[in-house]
Amino acid sequence: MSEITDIEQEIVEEFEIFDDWMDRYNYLIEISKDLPIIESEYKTNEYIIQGCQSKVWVNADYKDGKVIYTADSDAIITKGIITLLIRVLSERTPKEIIDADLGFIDKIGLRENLSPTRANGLLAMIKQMKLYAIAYKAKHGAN
Amino acid sequence: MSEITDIEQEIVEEFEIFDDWMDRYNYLIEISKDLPIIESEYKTNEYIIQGCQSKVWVNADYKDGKVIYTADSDAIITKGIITLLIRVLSERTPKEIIDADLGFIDKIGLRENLSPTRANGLLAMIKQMKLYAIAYKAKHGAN
Amino acid sequence: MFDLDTIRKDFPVLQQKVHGKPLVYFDNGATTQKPRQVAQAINDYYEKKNSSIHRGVHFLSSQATIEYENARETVRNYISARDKAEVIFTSGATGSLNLLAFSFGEKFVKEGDEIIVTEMEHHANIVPWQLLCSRKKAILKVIPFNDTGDLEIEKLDELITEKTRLVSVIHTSNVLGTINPVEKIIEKAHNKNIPVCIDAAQSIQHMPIDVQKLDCDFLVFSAHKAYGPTGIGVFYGKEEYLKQLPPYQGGGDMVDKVSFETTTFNQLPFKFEAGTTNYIGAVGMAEGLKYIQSIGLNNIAKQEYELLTYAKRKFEAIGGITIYGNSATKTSILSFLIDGVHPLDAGMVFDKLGIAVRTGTHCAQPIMQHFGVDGMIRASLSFYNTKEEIDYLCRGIEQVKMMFT
Amino acid sequence: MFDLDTIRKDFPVLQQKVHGKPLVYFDNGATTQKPRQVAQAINDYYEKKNSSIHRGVHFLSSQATIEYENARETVRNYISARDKAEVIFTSGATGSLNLLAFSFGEKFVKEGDEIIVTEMEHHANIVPWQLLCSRKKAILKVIPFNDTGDLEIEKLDELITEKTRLVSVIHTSNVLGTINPVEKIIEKAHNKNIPVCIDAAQSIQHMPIDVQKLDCDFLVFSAHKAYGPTGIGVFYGKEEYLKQLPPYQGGGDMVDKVSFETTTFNQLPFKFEAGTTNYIGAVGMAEGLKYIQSIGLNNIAKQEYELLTYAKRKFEAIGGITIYGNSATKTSILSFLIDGVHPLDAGMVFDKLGIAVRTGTHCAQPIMQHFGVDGMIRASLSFYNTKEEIDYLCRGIEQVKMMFT
Ligand SMILES: Cc1ncc(COP(=O)(O)O)c(C=O)c1O
Ligand SMILES: Cc1ncc(COP(=O)(O)O)c(C=O)c1O
Repeated sequence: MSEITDIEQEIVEEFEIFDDWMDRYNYLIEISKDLPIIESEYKTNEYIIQGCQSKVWVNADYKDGKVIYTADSDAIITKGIITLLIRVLSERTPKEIIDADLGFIDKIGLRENLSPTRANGLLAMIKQMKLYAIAYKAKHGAN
Repeated sequence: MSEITDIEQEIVEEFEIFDDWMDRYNYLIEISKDLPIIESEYKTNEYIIQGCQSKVWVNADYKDGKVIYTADSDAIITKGIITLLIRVLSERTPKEIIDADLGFIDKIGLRENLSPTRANGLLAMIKQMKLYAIAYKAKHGAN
Repeated sequence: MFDLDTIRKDFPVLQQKVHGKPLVYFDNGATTQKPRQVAQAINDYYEKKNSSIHRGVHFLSSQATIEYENARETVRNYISARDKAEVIFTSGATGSLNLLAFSFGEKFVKEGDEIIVTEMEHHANIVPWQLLCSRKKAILKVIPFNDTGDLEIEKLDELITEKTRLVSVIHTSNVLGTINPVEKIIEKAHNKNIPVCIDAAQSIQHMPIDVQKLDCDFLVFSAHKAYGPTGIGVFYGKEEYLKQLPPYQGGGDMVDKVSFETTTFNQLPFKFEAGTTNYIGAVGMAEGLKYIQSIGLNNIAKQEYELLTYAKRKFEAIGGITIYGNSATKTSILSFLIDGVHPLDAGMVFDKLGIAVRTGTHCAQPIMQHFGVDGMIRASLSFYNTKEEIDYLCRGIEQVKMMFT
Repeated sequence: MFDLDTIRKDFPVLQQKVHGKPLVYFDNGATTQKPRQVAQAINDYYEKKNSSIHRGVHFLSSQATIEYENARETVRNYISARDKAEVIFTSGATGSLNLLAFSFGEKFVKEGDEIIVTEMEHHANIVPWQLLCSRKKAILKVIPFNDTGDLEIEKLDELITEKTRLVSVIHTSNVLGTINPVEKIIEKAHNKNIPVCIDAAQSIQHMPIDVQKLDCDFLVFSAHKAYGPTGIGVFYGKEEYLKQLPPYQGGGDMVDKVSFETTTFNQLPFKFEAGTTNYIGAVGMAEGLKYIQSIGLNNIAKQEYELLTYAKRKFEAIGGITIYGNSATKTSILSFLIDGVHPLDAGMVFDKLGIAVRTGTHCAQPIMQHFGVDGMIRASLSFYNTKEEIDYLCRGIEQVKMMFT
């Protein structure tokens, strides 16, 4: 499997062909259909991410030394963004996930979504995904 | 005795010859010596005027239908200003005092002292002097 | 004469592009833009006049004091208060409501007492009362509203009991737009000798308010929603009440004599203005209110009503839009959902089209709970908005529908 | 490099005439003047960027949020706080101290408990505690100062008891200029596990402050005394304490979930920032702090020390002047009386000479009581003042002496 940075680069290139925000959003809507959906038993308040205008649930399993994410959201663009995050971070070792700097978010123009507004939870999502990795690392001594 | 407005006019003319603030203040310092001083028994907190940076005491007696003011202050310019007020208002009927609009204060450049700052109590002084007149009017049915 | 072109020139911020598109600013309920006159007054102050007020004998300080007190007079005149001493400058509507909840609570509210608000309050008129109630073991009661967005004020008769100490109601809902019948509420409450506070944060900029005619006992609003600066607002109270209320914050200027043994407080309005006040904010606020007066509140109300009617008609024509708040008496606020579309998705698309609308719960979660929704899209219009801007929003809605449904 | 000419050009307000005389602004303790950069940042905001923060997804709102949070970061950096969440924006130092007195009081102070302040506090650090003490039946205790103007901090050992809950002290006296040995006070209090609040309203603009090195638990100051705008200030608290304190004001943005049954609060720092904050004020404040940093606090301290020394020498040469506050460690504040002259008389003459000094009790009546005087004249100097201005003040003093003695 390619490095995280390779996947990030791939995404950046995919986005470069859009010269318009509507195309980018349409693309996010399109890929939102690929999101590995969280099992419905986890769609509870316990798995919800705070600080979003949309509801976002994220879960993480651990298999063969790698973290596998599933998620869902009631807003479609948010779903598309999580799909990107999962494409980059899922099936990685905890260490890879913890170390990822996710510069692609900035490059594809979603940077303002990283601001600490309460409107969208991108920052909170990333934090939660990293927390899972940290937890698994601690639990399994994995790297 | 001349009208209140005549005395006011007199004061305005006296002040016109000064083209400099220091002269005006020197004049106020000079006339402060003419202030009819309040009896020491009245120099108590009861007779003090609130809202001044300097202490001001004012008393009013009533004789032959007229109000006679005495006063004192620990600041000299303030004393000079009261001296002017007394020159205009003392030995008048309550009605004359109540009706006086004291436009001369503005004309001699002391207007800013009329602002509701807490620094100087010119406004409070005038209010207190008028209150005495109102009280005597009520008490003696004078006019 | 209402001349839109001239007016829009007064608002430089409106003349910009966002994401390459001309800005369409429909977030006036959150904060209005400021006319040049306001920014200029503030700038002048900083560049030519700045000085702390009230305590200085020097020229700049006494000028500043005069301007500050003139600003107070402008507010007094704007709301037709009886006396300047009844106008307290605060940090904003929220600050005012917290002042009231604390000071009124300390004086008049004890265990088991009741405060009444409405189901359509902004959080600013809920949480301070909840904090008070939890401190004093008092009870918060709620006048409900119906699905049209009108208060069921007949319920007030049952809600008021011997334990009721205060009724505090929103004048105009920041979500539903409803203009509540505060006159009737005041009448009902006064019949039982209960004072009433009006949250005028969303009405002061839209319609003439005369506190003496209304006979409300307290009234609050923010400058920044009335074409003025941030960080300043007003707490109006009838003198008879203000005299009885204990101070809220302690500090400079609100005291008379201070010693470690006893401290006495200054007279009104200063008793409630602790510390260095936002005197430049007050001057900016006055400038904003004067700007409103120069256009005329009746002209404003008329223009905004026209925009509202136009937008509603256009929304109906599009179809598939649910408007929340359909009172017969409402201001130019349109909260809505596009059927099947999450408000955040819509908001993100609108944003890229240069349209500033607000999405979310609008600091009024009980309204969301009432309608069983997680959030709404809100377009709140000002007199400086245009029908063309509404057309553009409608095209945006069509696009959103295409993308998400 | 400290270049006075360049610096003074940044302050347009200084370049004016008052009563026909060039303005000499010596009232910096009350409020400082603002550099162009601050007025410009505020103006830019109103003309190009204004939008309410935190709750919007649209461009202007998210830009505004970013700028607001950047301002918080600027403050964090300026005081070397560990985390941005420890920096709360308030309406000013007074607002901050009232927040602390209320929230800390609710959580930690009960009947019979004690709070310690000093005899040289500004009213802002007295009255909130008096209000708390009278509500909770707690006791306010006082560290005295000697006639030189130095705290008798050895007395602190006796003052601290098992009932002491907090020590709140002024860092630098706004009257005496004394820079108090807060490190020692903090050490003594911490030895007994008592938290300490520092009122930095008169130090933040004069000397570097590192809250982590100081290890103070709370710190407050106002922007308007630090070359920033009015209506905004800072309440710093260690996260471990802020987490425990209940909210002060209720309203928008400080909540998480709101219903009439239960309301939960937002995380730090938002828990303490109710309502629409003064976001434009925050940006202006950051600009003011950056201006200070661009000159350098060490340069400022050096320059101001030179002015102070020069003025003291000149005052001595004139004679017949009593300076109050002669600590070996003091900032550029000179409170004095001209023997035999009422401070108001002197102040009125200075005013007509274009000199802005403050007269009165300077919101510190206990200091007046200590020295048995009704008021003082205060010249508080900033780095932008000049020796020529001090010479001019001294000529004014000579004139006053001639007129009144
Ligand atoms: C030492 C001190 N503390 C607190 C304050 C209060 O500051 P503000 O009036 O800006 O709230 C001041 C200034 O007036 C002060 O000098
Ligand atoms: C109805 C209503 N009340 C109170 C407020 C609170 O105003 P502010 O946030 O300016 O304190 C608002 C605005 O947010 C509002 O719309």
